[in-house]
Amino acid sequence: LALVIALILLFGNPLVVQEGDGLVIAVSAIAAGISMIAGIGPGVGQGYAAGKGAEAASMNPDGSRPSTLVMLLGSAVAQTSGIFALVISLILMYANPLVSGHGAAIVLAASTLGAGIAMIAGIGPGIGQGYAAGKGTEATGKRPKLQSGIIKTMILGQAVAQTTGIYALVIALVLMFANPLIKLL
Amino acid sequence: MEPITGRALVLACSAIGAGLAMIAGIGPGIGQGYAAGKGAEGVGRQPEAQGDIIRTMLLGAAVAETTGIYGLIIALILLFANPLINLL
Amino acid sequence: MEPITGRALVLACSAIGAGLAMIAGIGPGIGQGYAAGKGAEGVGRQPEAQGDIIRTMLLGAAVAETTGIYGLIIALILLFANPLINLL
Amino acid sequence: MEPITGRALVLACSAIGAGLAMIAGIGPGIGQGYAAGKGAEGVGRQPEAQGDIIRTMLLGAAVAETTGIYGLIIALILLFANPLINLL
Amino acid sequence: MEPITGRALVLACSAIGAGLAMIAGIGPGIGQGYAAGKGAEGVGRQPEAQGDIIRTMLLGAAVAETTGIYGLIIALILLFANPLINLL
Amino acid sequence: MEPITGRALVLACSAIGAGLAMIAGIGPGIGQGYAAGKGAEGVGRQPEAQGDIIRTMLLGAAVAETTGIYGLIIALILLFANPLINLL
Amino acid sequence: MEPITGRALVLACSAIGAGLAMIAGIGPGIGQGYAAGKGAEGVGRQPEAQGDIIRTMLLGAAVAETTGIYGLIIALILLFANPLINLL
Amino acid sequence: MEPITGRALVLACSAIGAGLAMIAGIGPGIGQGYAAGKGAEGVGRQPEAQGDIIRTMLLGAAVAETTGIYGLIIALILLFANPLINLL
Amino acid sequence: MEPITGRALVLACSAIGAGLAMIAGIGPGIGQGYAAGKGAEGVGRQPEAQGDIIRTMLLGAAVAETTGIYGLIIALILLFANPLINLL
Amino acid sequence: MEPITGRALVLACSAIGAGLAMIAGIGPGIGQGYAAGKGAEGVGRQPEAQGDIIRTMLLGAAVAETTGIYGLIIALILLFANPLINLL
Ligand code: NA
Ligand code: NA
Ligand code: NA
Ligand code: NA
Ligand code: NA
Ligand code: NA
Ligand code: NA
Ligand code: NA
Ligand code: NA
Ligand code: NA
Repeated sequence: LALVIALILLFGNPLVVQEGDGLVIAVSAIAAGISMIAGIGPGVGQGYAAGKGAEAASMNPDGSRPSTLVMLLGSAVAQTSGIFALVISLILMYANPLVSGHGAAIVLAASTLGAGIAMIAGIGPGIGQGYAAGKGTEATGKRPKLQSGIIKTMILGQAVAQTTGIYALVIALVLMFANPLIKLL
Repeated sequence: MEPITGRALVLACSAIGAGLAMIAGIGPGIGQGYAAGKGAEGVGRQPEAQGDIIRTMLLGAAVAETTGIYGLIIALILLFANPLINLL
Repeated sequence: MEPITGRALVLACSAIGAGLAMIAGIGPGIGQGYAAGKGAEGVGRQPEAQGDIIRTMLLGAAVAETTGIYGLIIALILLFANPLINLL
Repeated sequence: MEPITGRALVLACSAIGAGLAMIAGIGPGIGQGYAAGKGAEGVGRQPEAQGDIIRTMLLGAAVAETTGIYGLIIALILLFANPLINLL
Repeated sequence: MEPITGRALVLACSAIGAGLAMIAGIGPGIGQGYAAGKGAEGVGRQPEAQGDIIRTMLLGAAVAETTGIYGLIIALILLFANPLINLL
Repeated sequence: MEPITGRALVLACSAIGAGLAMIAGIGPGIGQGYAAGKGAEGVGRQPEAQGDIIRTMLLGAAVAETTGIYGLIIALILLFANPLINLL
Repeated sequence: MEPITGRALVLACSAIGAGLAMIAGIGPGIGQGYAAGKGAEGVGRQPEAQGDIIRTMLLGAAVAETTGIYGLIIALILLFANPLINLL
Repeated sequence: MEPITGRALVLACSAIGAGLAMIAGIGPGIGQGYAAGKGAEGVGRQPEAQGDIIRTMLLGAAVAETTGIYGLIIALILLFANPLINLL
Repeated sequence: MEPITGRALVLACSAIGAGLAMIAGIGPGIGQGYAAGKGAEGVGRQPEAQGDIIRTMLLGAAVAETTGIYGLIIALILLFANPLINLL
Repeated sequence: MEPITGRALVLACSAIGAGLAMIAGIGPGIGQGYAAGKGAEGVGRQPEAQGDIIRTMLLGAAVAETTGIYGLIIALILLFANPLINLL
């Protein structure tokens, strides 16, 4: 909210020379930062998986190898939101198509900001998929022989949990590369 | 220096609103991931019930998806069928 | 040069308000996902009670959906039946 | 040329306030979903107590709904019975 | 042409403040939902203690409601008995 | 024509500050709800210890309330005994 | 006509800063509530250890309170002993 | 008529920055409260190990406090030893 | 009198963006702390498996660190190798 | 009359950025507190493994601290070695 207030102050401040590109480029910096907040998700989730991995190693040393494999596999899936966020952030900094875009600077800038905000959704899949990774790890540690069935269920569930992260990515990409709002000006 | 028009302001705030609406996606992501974990755990415990477990997990996950879809729909409306600019 | 009108400001902030209202969807997403996980777990353990488990899960999930629907309704009002612009 | 009036500013911020108030809905969504999960689990374990379990779950969920309703009421007041514009 | 007055700014920010105050409602929603789930679980396990369980659940939920009520009161003060505009 | 004064800005931001302070209430709401759930669970398991359980639950909940009260006090100060406007 | 001075801006932002600082109170509220729940559970299980359990719970809760107090202190400094306006 | 100077803007934003830094306190509050709950539980179960349990709980809580202290230090620097205004 | 240039605005927003990017660090902090707790628990259970437990914990924690590092890298780029100012 | 310069804006936003960066501290606070709780629990159960448990807890907590330190470093850079103002 402080950010919204700061932005209102920036947008509304008559002292600010709103040379078109300047505003868009400036907001790109904020949006690049906001996008990274998605990283909370994989951090929590993968940490959960790590804890379950350590637990599995203590419960059943024989199942340690297959369970650690599931931990790494599940954590790799949980990483996707973090990667999406990083990619959007890098695009915002190095190849933001809105920077040279035609149209009102405020629409371009707000679209940039919206793209960054949308990526925050990635927190969810990151945490959820990490939880699944942890539970998969735990189950495999207990019954290593069932590894393939457990992995299949885990990945299926993780795929379902990914969708809202994909929605957010699509909205962010639309805002940057196929912005319908600019055409309405 | 080009001043901000009312139309531009509405479109700009629609872009931000679309981004905000997507934040709803945190919920289904966490919830469905929990279901996935419980599903994997269940399959490890009762492999013979795998079909039932996965079916229940997917049914529950479909229910949990809805508010994420609501957020997506509001974002799509703001971007592609913005009713606000017709009110200007 | 057309400056920002009051009407435009209200509509612009309505777009942001609509986006904010959707954030409520985080809750049902997490909660229903938890229910989905517990449902899958329960079905794995007591396959004979599958009907009861799923019925209770869906009943509880319907209750948990309400605040997500409230958020959706407020967003739809702000976008399609905005009462604020009539007050200008 | 009609500039932004104080009335417009109050109405614009009311739209944002309404959106913010709906965020309260995250809470009941998570909480009631937890209750749904525990209810489903309980029904699976003690099918004979199904009635008591569901009744307790719904009673507790009703209590958990209140703050979501408070948020909805404040949003509806801001949109449909805004007392602030009378103070201008 | 009536510009934005100080009075309008205070009222506008009061609308946002009221919305923010409602966010407190996330807490009781989650907490009471947890209590509901534990209550339902307990009633399933010890149906004979149903009265005690529900009474304790409701007592605890009443305590958990307070901060949600505080938020509601601050929002109502901002909307209906705004002390700030008397200070202008 | 009365423009926005410094006094008005301080009061406007005080309204927002008051709303923000109330968000602290999320914490006690979740925490006390957890205590309520554990209390209900405990009473179901050891009805004979009901007095001790509820007393401990309420003692702990009282401790958990403090930061919610701090937030309320800061909000009330900002609204009813604002020390900042005396510094202008 | 008195425009907004730098002094007013600093005081206005101090009000927002004070509100933000109170948000820290979410933490102790959740944490101490968890301790309350665990304390109530423990007392129900081992009534003979009630003294030890409550003493440990309160000791731990006191430790958990500190960051909430830090937030309160910063808010009080911003409101009652604002060092920033002396730097203007 | 004294307009807003750069110095005032830096000090105003320092007040907001100080408030934001305190939000870090959510973490230790939750974490240490968890430790308090586990400590109380442990003492109830193994009263003979009370010394060891409390010592471990306090050691771990001290480690968990650090980021709350970092936030406090940054806030105090912003308020009492602001290095930014020397750069103007 | 030198007004604010686009360059200054970009650099100012870069400071905010760098701060926001660091918020990602919440995740690894929570996750790795969970792993630390589970590791400590596991080592207490099977001290003879200490090597495996700690190795798995550290391996998983290294994976969990990555998004925190991403955030740090983005912040460092914004501060020390800002590509955006070259676009002006 | 000295207006707001670009330099002042960069420094002002650096204060906000520093505050935001500290929010990362929520994570280690929660995580390390969890580790403290699990450590205390483990020591109560296996006092003979106290050394190993505490060593593992502290090792894991050290790993969990890093992102909090990253946030602190970025904040200190913004306050004491701000590279952005050299780019003006
Ligand atoms: Na999904
Ligand atoms: Na749903
Ligand atoms: Na509901
Ligand atoms: Na309630
Ligand atoms: Na309360
Ligand atoms: Na407290
Ligand atoms: Na503390
Ligand atoms: Na720490
Ligand atoms: Na990671
Ligand atoms: Na770390």
